[in-house]
Amino acid sequence: MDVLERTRALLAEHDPAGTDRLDFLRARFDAGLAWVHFPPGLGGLGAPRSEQAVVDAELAAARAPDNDPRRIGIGLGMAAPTILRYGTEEQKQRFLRPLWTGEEVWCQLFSEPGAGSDLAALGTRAVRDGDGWVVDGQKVWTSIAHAARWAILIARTDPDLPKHRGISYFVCDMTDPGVEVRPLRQLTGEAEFNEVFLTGVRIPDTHRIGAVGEGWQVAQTTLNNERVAIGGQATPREGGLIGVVADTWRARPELRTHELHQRLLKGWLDAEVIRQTGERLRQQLTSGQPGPEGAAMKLAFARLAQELSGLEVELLGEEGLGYDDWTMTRPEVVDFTGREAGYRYLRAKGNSIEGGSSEILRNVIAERVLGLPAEPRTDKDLPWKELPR
Amino acid sequence: MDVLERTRALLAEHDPAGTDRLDFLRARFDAGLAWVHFPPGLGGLGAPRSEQAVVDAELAAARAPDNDPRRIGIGLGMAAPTILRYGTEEQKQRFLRPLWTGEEVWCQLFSEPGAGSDLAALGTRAVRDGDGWVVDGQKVWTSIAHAARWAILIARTDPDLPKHRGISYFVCDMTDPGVEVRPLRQLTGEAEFNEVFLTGVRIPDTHRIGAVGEGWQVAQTTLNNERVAIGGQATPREGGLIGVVADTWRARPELRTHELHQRLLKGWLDAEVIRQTGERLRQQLTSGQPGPEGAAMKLAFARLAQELSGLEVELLGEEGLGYDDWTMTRPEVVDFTGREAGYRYLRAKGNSIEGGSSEILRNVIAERVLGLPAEPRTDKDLPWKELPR
Amino acid sequence: MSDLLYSEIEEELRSSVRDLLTDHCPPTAILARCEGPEPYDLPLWRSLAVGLGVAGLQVPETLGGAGASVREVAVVLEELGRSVAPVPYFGSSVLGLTALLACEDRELLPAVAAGELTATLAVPFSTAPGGPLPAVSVGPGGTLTGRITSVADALPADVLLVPAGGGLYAVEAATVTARTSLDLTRQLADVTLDATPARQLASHDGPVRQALLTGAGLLASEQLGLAEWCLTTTVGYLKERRQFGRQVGSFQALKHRLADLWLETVGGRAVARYAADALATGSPDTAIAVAVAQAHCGALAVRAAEECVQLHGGIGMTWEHPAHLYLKRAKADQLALGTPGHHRNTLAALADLPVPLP
Amino acid sequence: MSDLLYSEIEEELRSSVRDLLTDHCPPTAILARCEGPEPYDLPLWRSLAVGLGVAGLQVPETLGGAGASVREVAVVLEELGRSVAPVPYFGSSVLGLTALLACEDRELLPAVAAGELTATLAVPFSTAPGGPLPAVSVGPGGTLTGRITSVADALPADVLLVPAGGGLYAVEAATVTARTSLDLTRQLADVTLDATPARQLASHDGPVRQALLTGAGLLASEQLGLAEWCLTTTVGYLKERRQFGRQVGSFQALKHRLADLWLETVGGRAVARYAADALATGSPDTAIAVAVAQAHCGALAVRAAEECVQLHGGIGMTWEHPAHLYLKRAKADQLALGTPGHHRNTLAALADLPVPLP
Repeated sequence: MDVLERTRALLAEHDPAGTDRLDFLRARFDAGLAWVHFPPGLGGLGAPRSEQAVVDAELAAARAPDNDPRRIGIGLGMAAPTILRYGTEEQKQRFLRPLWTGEEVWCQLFSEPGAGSDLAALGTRAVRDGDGWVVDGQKVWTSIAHAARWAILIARTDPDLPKHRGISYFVCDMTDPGVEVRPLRQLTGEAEFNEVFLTGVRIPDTHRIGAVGEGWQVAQTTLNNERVAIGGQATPREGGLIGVVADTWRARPELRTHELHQRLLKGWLDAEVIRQTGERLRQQLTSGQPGPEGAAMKLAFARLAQELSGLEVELLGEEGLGYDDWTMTRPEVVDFTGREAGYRYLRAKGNSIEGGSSEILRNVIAERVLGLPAEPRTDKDLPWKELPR
Repeated sequence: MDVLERTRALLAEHDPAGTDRLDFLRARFDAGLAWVHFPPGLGGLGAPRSEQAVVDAELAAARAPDNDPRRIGIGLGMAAPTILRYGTEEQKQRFLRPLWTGEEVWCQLFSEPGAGSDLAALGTRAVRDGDGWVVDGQKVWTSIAHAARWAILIARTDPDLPKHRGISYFVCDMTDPGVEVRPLRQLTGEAEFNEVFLTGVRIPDTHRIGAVGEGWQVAQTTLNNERVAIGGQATPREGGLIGVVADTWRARPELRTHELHQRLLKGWLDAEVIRQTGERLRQQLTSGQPGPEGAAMKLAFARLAQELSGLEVELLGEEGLGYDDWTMTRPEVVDFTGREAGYRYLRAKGNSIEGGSSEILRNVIAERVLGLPAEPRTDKDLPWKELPR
Repeated sequence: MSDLLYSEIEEELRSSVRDLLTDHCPPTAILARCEGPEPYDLPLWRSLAVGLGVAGLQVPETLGGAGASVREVAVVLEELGRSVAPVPYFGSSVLGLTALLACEDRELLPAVAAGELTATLAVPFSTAPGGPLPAVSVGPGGTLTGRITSVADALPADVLLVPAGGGLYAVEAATVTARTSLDLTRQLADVTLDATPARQLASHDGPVRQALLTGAGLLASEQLGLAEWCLTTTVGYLKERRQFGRQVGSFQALKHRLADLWLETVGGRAVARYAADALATGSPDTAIAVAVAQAHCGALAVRAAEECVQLHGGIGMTWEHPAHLYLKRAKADQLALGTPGHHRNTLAALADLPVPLP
Repeated sequence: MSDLLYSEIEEELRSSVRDLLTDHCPPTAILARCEGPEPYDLPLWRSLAVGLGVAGLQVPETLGGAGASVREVAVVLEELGRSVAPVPYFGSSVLGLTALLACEDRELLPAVAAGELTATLAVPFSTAPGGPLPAVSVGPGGTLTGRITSVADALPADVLLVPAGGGLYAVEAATVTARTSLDLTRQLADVTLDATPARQLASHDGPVRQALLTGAGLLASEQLGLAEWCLTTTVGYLKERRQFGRQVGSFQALKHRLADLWLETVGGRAVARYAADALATGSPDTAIAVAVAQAHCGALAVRAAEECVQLHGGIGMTWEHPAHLYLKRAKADQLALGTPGHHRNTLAALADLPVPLP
């Protein structure tokens, strides 16, 4: 039975019109149609990743409910591939199904105030205590922490080792009383992210992912997937910001000047180049393990978003001087198109910082793709506790 | 007597119409009107640098001959300030007058094939021999070497010291039989520069400038003056390349497009910004010792020249596909405006390499002006002979 | 060529303005104020205008001013840009006074020059020097009717200078409504006139055009000061911040970017000074000087603020860090009084670089 | 979406072309040849066209070709761009064959497809797909008179395809005069026709327009190959070259620039493939695909070559180093068949982004 037949069988057994949303999603998971490239029993069929599109199209045509993927993006895009690759069988069985259905929302506890680009310098400590660990520290830039049930967490388990080698990777229960989530307001006015304070948080050793001391390696899988998740979706022509700007251009002849026209044409061109580049990347990705090309897409996307959002404000002229709303809210997803130009302009500034800054991504490309030599480093072999701060 | 009166007195005593060119120039030097900010007896009056303009204007109005400053630019711009600052009284007396009159042309023996940006790594050896030195090595990027009587030369006098400390600075006689000058053809087709091979060249110790081992410090004066010489001349509006491109634009309406127009306007703007910046720099320069601002001007000038010369070729369309002449010649000065657009395009590529590459200049600005920390260095304290190559 | 340096008097003026702003206008105070009911800091404005006496620097002493020139105004603007201070200096002392100085009617001038009365020019802040003016009609008895959107510094103004019927009018009793603005430190407002009493100051558009041209030229100095704050603050942060066991400021890619930014800033200082000097001396080169300064500095300030946010990393994205105040001011200033693209385009005519035929 | 990858057959084709060029076309040989009396390497052209049989890849087997498509032609062009080989492939196998395939007259096609006859399209190489064609008049008996300047690959051509009188003609006996060209590896020539005998191939301009459009789209692949050589060579040099006791390639500012260039190159590969595939399949998106590919790759190749020269420092400025051959080819290619600016401007109509009203 091919995936299309399986999808039709699912629909025949669970008519979306008459089935509870969550029941339908669980049935879809159990039928292996959640992410077909995952193994059987874990929501997949071990099928090529490309066949997912067949399933999705058939389900969309039948108006079946989806799992609101933008809201649970961190779980789907980052936690799941990491658990799949490094998790124990028990961890996979426990976490993946409710993660995929959205019953359990995931967030990410990686960055710290003193460890951003240099994530491996992180100072949050996890100390062995019987059959578990006790965690203390401060994390930052955590989206959806206030709604999350679980977090993927990296913490230092051995400060005597060099910084990349003393880190372990955990699943942290966000309902633990030692977890405090505080909104972190951004320049847009929103608090899309949070600061998370961890005070004596207990994590059972069964919630460790990968071996003790191998957390840095495990985190690479998370981070590579983050970059792909950000830059890797298929988009139609004029999908995204360029469509918004082009529509304004078409609707508002009085705003047009040759200077803006030349920049618009360049932006349209660049958007199309990035779109075709992404498409070629997807055609190349036969395995599920993304490489540094994801970094390249994210880099290109950030630059384009900043270029276009800056252009949009200038195009609007007097309207660009306004702002829709500075009220502090705590949104669960970023809504680039549902707000005004000024918001897009400000929010796009984060595109080149969050999830690996553009500077770090250029290093990654230069070293991993082009094979250029690393810069002289003095911090790689020193015990973490002896690093200058 | 002020400088204007002295100039009129010179003209009264030596009518340009009836005086031999060289006699006039010598008389001008002896009258202290060569470079008025130099000391009396050395072609100057110890006057403010700004008063030179008064002299020059008066002499130009009287159609007095000049010393063909473009041809002897290295002598005037680099050798002279260095000799003035570090030379002995005998050296100043011997060298400055024929240097200024152009009787003796100077060139510069600094760069080597293995020491370009990292000039201090140079390997040309000067070995003590009685009351002089014997020099062996290879220099490159030497303009006007084939016409030069003297060269300023830096060479390694102590390979056991770290690289910046084992260098000394000499005046090298270009007529010495050990000096071989070979033309070095560039991508323009011309051989504007030379390679210079030094084989057992003898230099008397009286031709050393500055102390033994202080050559690097002495060379800084030369290099700072080089950058100012390149970027520091006063230009009228639309002086330089922008004038050529703007004139083509005005004369050839059939070539105009909005895309090119926007780039032309940007180029015109940038040229005017650089012009005003240079003017402000000149107003600031009260002493004769230029600082890192010269580096900034050179950086800006190189970028603009490359932008405009690339634009010019595109503006010309079909004509831009042609080239005036690939014949190898050995010009004594660079003639940007006397040749066609393709030549300018190619020659401008050198602007960001010669006399301190744009990359090195950015380092200079970041460290000396902004005070940003130097990168980690491993080569500064090692003996030169132990450096990896 | 004109004097592109700062005189000793100008440097002294800069010091006293900077001292006042350092003491009374820290970023925390601006942040605390900007979302509240009083987005302008009127006590600070009073200290500056009346206390330091900079409200009417360019106004002759005989008319109640300091008898200096717009060169000195430009120095004040550099410092106000450096501190993004929420005071109506630009509206009152730049736009307002320039217009009033160009009117024959002198009644309002001394009080505005003394800082006793705050004025502004009632046009959308995005209006370019040669751009269209709002439609305000003159009714019977010289009353005015119309709506003018996005006016800078209208909220704290005592008197609005309103272009109407080809001339200029003074209005004291308009309805002024705040607008949610991108720039938190210079909030815009809409002005509604409904048969509102007004007094004619000029019967031609000369004063308005002069105010817009002078405003565009002097705004470059504000943008320069803003860019310098961004550069200095970023350099300072990168010397402190350590990642990978090094000061982040020792990484060459960042050093090169900051060197390029410094170079643009050095250019900005030259062209802003040249424009101020041209405006002060009535140079025939003024139109080009203003276009060059605004085209360069409008882009410079945005780039400096964007680099400041980016190179501060996550912390620069937070509301608590002042970088965003500068980013918002820079982006709004880029639109104000003509975008850089607009000013570049004016060079087509001014510098005889003809537009292609269609 | 179309197939943007390379098939195994395409990769094999690439290998054999690359092997031939590596063996027979080192930079030293190109340099030695380019100023001599034979700027084209005709023995190499014969090995490539006839020996490897790539002259007519896209021509159906029934017409004497290889029965492949312009996707394979694009692969050959990538390799020719990588080696800046002085062979008339672009003129004969791209411009010439595209025009001939669009004519009903089939007489010349088999010989050109087999590489036995070398053709080119007699238009200035700067002609954009929709651009004006040279004025050539058709006289009595179908003879042609006129002058066509800056024709690519005319020097070694046996037959010229000349647009005249709205149609297309084959000419074998024109006067062809070399022109000193910016591009040393594809030298241009002027064609003079003086009542020259000609044979009509088509009575409409379809074949010319198709050749120009296909040429513009496939030139992107040559530009891509050229850019890749520049990037690879620069990266290789920076790993070798030491300054300041380090490999120069470990300096972050250079690493970041090369990362950006790599990113543009990755984009170039996607758009060049998309254009080749669109041309091969006759996609309705072809016009946009060509404009996007040429606008991007025309700029890419120049930037890559300029960075190659700059980052090689002094050595890259010398005549002995091959970098300048790539710089000259890249700059000439940027002007060829419409500049990047021209192709961006065509997107205004193709993508419905209307030009501002005057």
